[in-house]
Amino acid sequence: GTCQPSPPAAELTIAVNAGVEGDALKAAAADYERRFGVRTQIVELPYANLFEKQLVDLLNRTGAYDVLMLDDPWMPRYAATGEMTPLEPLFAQKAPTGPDDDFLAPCLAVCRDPYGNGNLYALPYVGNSQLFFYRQDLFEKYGLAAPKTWADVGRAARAIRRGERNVYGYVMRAAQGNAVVADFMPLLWAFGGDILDAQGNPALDSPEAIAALEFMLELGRLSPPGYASFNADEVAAHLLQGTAAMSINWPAWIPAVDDPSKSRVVGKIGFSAIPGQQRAGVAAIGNWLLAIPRGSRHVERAFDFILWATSPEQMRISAERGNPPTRRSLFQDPGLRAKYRSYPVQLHSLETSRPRPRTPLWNEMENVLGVYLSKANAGELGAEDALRQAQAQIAQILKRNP
Amino acid sequence: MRKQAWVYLLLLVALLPTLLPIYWVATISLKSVVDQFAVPPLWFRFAATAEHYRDIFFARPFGRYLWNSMVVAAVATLLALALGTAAAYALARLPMKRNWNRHLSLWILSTRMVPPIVTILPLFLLVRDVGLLNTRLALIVVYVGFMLPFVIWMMRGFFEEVPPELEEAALMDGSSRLRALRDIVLPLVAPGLAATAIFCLIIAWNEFLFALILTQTDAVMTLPVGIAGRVTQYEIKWGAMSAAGVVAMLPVFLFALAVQRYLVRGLSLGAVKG
Amino acid sequence: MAAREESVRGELGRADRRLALLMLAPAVLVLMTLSIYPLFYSLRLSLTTPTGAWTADHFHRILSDRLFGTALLQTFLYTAGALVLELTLGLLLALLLNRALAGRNLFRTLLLLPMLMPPVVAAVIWRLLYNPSFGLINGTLQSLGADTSGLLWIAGQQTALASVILVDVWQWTPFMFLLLLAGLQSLPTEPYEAAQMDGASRWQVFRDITWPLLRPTVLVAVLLRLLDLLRVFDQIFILTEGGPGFATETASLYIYRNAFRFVNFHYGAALSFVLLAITTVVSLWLIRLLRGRTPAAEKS
Amino acid sequence: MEIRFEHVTKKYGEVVAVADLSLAVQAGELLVLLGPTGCGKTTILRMLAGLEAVTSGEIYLGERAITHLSPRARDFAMVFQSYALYPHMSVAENLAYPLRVRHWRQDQIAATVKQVAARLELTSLLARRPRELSGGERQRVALGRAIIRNPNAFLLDEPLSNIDAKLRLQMRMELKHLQHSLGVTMLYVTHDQAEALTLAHRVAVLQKGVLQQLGEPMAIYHHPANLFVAGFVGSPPMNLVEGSVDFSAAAFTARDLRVPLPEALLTAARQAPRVTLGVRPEHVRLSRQGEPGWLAGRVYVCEATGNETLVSFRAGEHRLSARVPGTQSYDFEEAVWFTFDPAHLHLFDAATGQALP
Amino acid sequence: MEIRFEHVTKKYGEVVAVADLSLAVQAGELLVLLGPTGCGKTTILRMLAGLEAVTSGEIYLGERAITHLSPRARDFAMVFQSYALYPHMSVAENLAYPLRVRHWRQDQIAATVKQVAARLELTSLLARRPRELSGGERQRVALGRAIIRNPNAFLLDEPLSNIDAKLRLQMRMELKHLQHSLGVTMLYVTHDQAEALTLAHRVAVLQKGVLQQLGEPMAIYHHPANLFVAGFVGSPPMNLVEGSVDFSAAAFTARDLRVPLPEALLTAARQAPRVTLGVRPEHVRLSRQGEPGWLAGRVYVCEATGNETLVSFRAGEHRLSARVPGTQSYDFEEAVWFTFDPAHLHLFDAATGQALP
Ligand SMILES: Nc1ncnc2c1ncn2[C@@H]1O[C@H](COP(=O)(O)OP(=O)(O)OP(=O)(O)O)[C@@H](O)[C@H]1O
Ligand SMILES: Nc1ncnc2c1ncn2[C@@H]1O[C@H](COP(=O)(O)OP(=O)(O)OP(=O)(O)O)[C@@H](O)[C@H]1O
Ligand SMILES: [Mg+2]
Ligand SMILES: [Mg+2]
Repeated sequence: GTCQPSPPAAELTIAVNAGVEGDALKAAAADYERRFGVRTQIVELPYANLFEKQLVDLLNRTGAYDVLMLDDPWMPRYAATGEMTPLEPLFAQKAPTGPDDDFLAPCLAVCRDPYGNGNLYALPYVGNSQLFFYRQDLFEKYGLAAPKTWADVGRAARAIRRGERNVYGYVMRAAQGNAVVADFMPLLWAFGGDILDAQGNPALDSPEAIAALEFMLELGRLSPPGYASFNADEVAAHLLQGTAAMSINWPAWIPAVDDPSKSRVVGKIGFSAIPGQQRAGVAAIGNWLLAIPRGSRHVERAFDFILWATSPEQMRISAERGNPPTRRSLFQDPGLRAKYRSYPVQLHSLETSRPRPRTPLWNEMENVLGVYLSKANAGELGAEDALRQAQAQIAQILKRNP
Repeated sequence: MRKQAWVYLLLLVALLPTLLPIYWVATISLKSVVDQFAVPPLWFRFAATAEHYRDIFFARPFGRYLWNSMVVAAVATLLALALGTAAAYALARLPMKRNWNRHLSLWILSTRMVPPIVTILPLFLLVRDVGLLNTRLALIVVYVGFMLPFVIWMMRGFFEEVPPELEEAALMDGSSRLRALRDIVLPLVAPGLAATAIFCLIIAWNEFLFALILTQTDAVMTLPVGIAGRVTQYEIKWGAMSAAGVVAMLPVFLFALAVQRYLVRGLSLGAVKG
Repeated sequence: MAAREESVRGELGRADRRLALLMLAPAVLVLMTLSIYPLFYSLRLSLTTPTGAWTADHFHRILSDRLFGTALLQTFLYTAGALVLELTLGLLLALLLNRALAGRNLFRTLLLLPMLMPPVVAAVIWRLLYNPSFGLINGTLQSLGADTSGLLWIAGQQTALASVILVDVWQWTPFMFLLLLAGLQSLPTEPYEAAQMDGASRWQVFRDITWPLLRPTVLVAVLLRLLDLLRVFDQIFILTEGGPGFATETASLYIYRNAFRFVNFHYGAALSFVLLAITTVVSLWLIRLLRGRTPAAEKS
Repeated sequence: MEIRFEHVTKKYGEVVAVADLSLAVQAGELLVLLGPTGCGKTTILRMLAGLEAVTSGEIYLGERAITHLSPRARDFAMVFQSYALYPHMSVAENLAYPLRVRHWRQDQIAATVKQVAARLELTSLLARRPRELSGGERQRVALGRAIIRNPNAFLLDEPLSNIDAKLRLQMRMELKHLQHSLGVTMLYVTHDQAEALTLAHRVAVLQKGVLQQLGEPMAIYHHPANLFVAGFVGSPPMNLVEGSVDFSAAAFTARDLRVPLPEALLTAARQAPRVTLGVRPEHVRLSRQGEPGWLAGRVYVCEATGNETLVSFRAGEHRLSARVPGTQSYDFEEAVWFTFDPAHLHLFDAATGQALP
Repeated sequence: MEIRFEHVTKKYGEVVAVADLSLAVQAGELLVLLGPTGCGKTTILRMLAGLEAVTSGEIYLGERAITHLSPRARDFAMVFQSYALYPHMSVAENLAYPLRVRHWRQDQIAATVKQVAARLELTSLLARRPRELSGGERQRVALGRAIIRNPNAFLLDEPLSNIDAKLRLQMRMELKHLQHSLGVTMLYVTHDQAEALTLAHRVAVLQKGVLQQLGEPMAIYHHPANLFVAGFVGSPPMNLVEGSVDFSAAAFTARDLRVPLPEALLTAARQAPRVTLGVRPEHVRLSRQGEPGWLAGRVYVCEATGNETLVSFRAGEHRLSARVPGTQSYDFEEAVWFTFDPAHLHLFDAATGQALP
């Protein structure tokens, strides 16, 4: 048949982020289907468009998806639509205790809106938080210790750059948008700045923030040419090809570094928590959550599924595939620790991680900030100007949406 | 003959940058991940692997995407050609009062000026309300909308190139106007139709934005969306991406080859005279 | 009963008027629903607040939206740059292939290939080619001994726009080439021989005969490209997301962001009407040119 | 069947292409519409065919008004100036088309095509495409497509004007013979007066959409109804000189020209103050030595076609032409003497252009 | 300057368009290339113009070999059959173009254009575009574009074949006069023998790329060198009947035809076993009552042009034509008697086609 509506919709349709997380959930879904005879269908969507797609579907209650996999910064915006199913009532019937306390607190916190204590709209599936990657072999070669502060990072980077012909000291994601902001946040925090102050007013023109950006630019000078357009893939490429010595990365890359089919630096890369400076180093949390839109016609089923998918057994499987768990027990699980030498560090960084600002306006702010950070990294603006302008724009955004 | 030498030289110069990226896509689709970024680049000597093709066809529903793209592109093109040809004929041959033909064709062209961004949301709602969300039919209709202005403009030109006497002769020979259209005019503009069809196919085959917004499940997603899916948050699945790219180019290329005789001859029938 | 007054020229009989309607209706209906309805819908959006109250604020806001201004400007630079290059190259190729030549069809078909590559793939691949470190381009340049340290392509504030334009040129020059070649082949041959007899040089022949006669074709090709260029989206979206530092942000991108990323459909709609207005003006101007004396249409 | 135009007018916006035309074509007649370009010939034909709507007036086929019927319903056959052969069909298919649309049986069609092809000597060409034919051959195919069915009438629009001189002469003969032997009604459009005169049973001369004269060829040639017809028919055309009549001297006078007139013309001339004198080239006598009463002229151009020689010469301000035997010939600018044959003089009212009497 | 073709041959693949042509055009001469379509006329002209490469042989302009020069280096002016006016330029611009590419000063150009336009009566049309002109007007513009500079020679390819009969006659005269008054060398291509005879100083008759006869018009008309020329020149063409000579009866005999021959022809005929008898239509006498020795025929078609009547009739298996005074006229199938004027008979060797003697 050419173009009748698609074959009878699967009983559970799950919109996931194309990539490792999606693959994992896909496997889980297949398993779920086999066990409980519930037909499931996974829809992979490119990360670049996942947000729009899910949001449009939410806003219009198309009911196309029963389960959404979302990046945690989006939670406030999604919740603001009022189209998300609160999970507590469902828990009330199934597991009165609510989500068990094996889940790490920061991971559950981002599932609530307002942050921390609001309604529970999702369960954390993948426990991403930023991690610091560095070339142990080179550090030893130049007698350097694992960096504790960004100052150390700078020093080490210079040393390595001096010593190695075609290894750059550092590499980062500075492509306009989500990427550059994500890599800037740890610096900002470490230097004692933040985007919004306690009163929720923009604070980007603070000396701390400026210092942070100044330093980012300095790192930029130690990074490969063109880093201003780098996204995760270029950063990883540099790491795995062994042409860059340090970088902040999402754990998603950890399996790759020791995989000979992908990496030329097997076993040479070490992992550590985000370096500090004025303050202790803090990683940005970037969890992948599972939630249920109101539009879903199978809320019960969907809830059952996400419970099941975030259960220890299933999450272990997902962890085996390289997705960081959101449960303490799994981080401490010997089997997994044996497989992933980075787990202790990951657990620590996740526990100490911070979320990006919890506001429905985050995308807009992130975009503006991204533009000006990118301008700075591309050398069009100085650190101060960049941040002042970003500040002004964000102030406007806030003014527009009181 | 020596005069031709430099022509060939220039052509080669033009071909190199044209084909190189395509060649590169092809090689990457056959390279294992480590080789993809090797510096200096591996031109020819690398261990070829089919893993990426295996990946897109077995691990992922690219077969499905391909099929959807084919159905959507083909049906949309056919529809657009049918509707467009009819309209174009009327505009070219049936002069209405007060210059309506000209106004109409202008308006029709103007619909192409509307940025998709303007229309995509309303269309989404429209499609949803008529319950066509997440169907190939929705895409087909939208694409027909994209193609129509193009088809109408091209075909109008072709029709105007056909001497009216031929049609009149057919009328005198006792055929109705529609019969004359079928027996005389259409065969004559066939090359033009072929040329137009190619462009329509390309439009539908490569369209991304609407395919993204109007489809929700693999059952109806088309290639470009599927391909975009290989650009993940952390990495670009270069191999899968390229493999998909190659797969995507092949059908259109074959069609282009099939009708390439007509391509230029068709267009030079005079449609492009505006 | 017998149809009445079928005439191919001159004014229409009743039967033909009915036929004209019949043949036009479907296409017009489709276009109506697909363009008019959304147009008015967005128009309402652009003039209302999320709560549905009427307002002109969105348009006010545009006036002070410097980013959008930049985006528009860049859209024009992009369009102009791409058009000029595509036209020039397309014309050169067309002239080159507009002669008896062994393997001419092969060349023609090969030259078409880029057009067939999905923009998504094209964009990603070029991103790879442009990569200053692993990229094929710099890689090759280096192996040729060139110093590419300064060559950042899409990463360079200055080079980024040019680089994305280059991708468009790569992908769409074939389109121009095809149309222009067709145009050339449909030109009459006599004027050329006449010009030779009148003693014109190769250049004079091109300047005085080929170009003027080809003008209408050129205008059509340019128009068709223009409409697509003014609303370029997916390539850039994947290639640079508008970066670095907004250097490649185009109107469509910016509108898309506002509408879908920031979920402000109302403002998005307002923005897109500005774009629409400009597009319309430009293309109407072009069409006037096109309607103005079109030599190739003159049968002499 | 008889075809009748009754007060037919055709306007294109402001342009009046055909003005109040009333004309009857008898069954079996070959009537030629003759006139310069733009005089409305084609329009008349197309209105009759049903390809062009009539602005006002009626067209009858026998007793039946066909003004508003579709071409199909009128059932005429037409031969176009450009032949309008179907380029994508072979000669055979072209011939067969009128029968195909009438849903004839395949074998019947084949038979008929064969027969017509034989008649027009197209048998060897049946498989060819139009573009592979010479002008004459195309012309025959177009003709064949018309005669393959027997329509109410044949309409031909300058069918010979696109083929070369030699062939034209031959095809002209064939056409005339064909029409006679088929005995069909034929409406034939041309701007070539020679063609008109040689082919027609009757000629209708048109100018600016207005019928000027309708009559048998020789009537038109020897008794043109007005100046236009006189000037248009005949090649080279009739010499026309404007002047006045000097009744005292019983002669026509114009600047440096003086021609004695016979009695009949003198009486006729009484009605008109200014007149135009007309005389056909074959009635101009020309020689190197003048005789008494002859006038002087100077050769402009002299053209010998072999069996006759056309001399164009100047007499004062007038440019005249004479047709003399092929044996004679003159040089550029040579001085000559000439006189008019009094038996073949024509007079026209210079004001109205009407012939006198 | 004199133009000379020496053993010029042109092949298109297998097709031999022009075979070993040797021909000289004297300075100031108007030479016409005459022949049926496809005989190579245009090819010859284009080779001379430099638009077509020569396969073998040389072309000279005066003493200079120009075989391999570019068109602009040869500096000829050409008038194309299709006129090839520049559709996007006004008449003035069309005329000015040859001067513009020669970088003349604006005011000079303007002046020259004005003057040429005046000469060709184009002044009122200068602002128009080609498509707004009538055939004749276009023709004059094309001509003007040629004469605006003084090239080494004018090459005209059927310049009159696209304009209507009446205008053609007039333009023919003008052209002849113009060439005479300018005194330029002119190479003129046509397939219309009447045009050739009336225009040319000398005519070169071609067939299948081979030169058949070169000579003055009347020589060609009255003494055709072979059957082809005899059959091609003259309209209607010479009657040709194949048969043999019965010397005993001193007569030419063919199936149902018997014509006494004068002494001269008899002697000439001795060389050839089979001969073809030729007689021009004007030398055929025709009447309703036969006289002794006359032959019987039956009218096929009778065409009256006014001043003369062309009768085509059958005599047994032969188809003959006669030119009779315009006063006579015959019916279809009417029985007639005819005879040939013995003073104007031609004999050709049926085998070689050559004239005897
Ligand atoms: N479709 C039309 N629109 C406007 N005017 C027209 C149209 N067709 C013909 N005319 C005008 O009507 C008049 C008669 O045209 P028509 O073609 O009948 O002349 P004609 O005698 O056939 O000339 P020709 O001998 O060149 O064919 C002309 O003045 C012409 O300009
Ligand atoms: N470009 C060509 N390629 C192949 N054959 C050609 C070409 N041009 C001419 N010919 C052949 O050469 C011969 C002479 O052609 P040419 O045009 O000179 O004839 P012509 O005398 O001009 O005929 P016409 O009177 O129709 O113009 C013809 O047989 C023609 O088929
Ligand atoms: Mg006409
Ligand atoms: Mg020719």
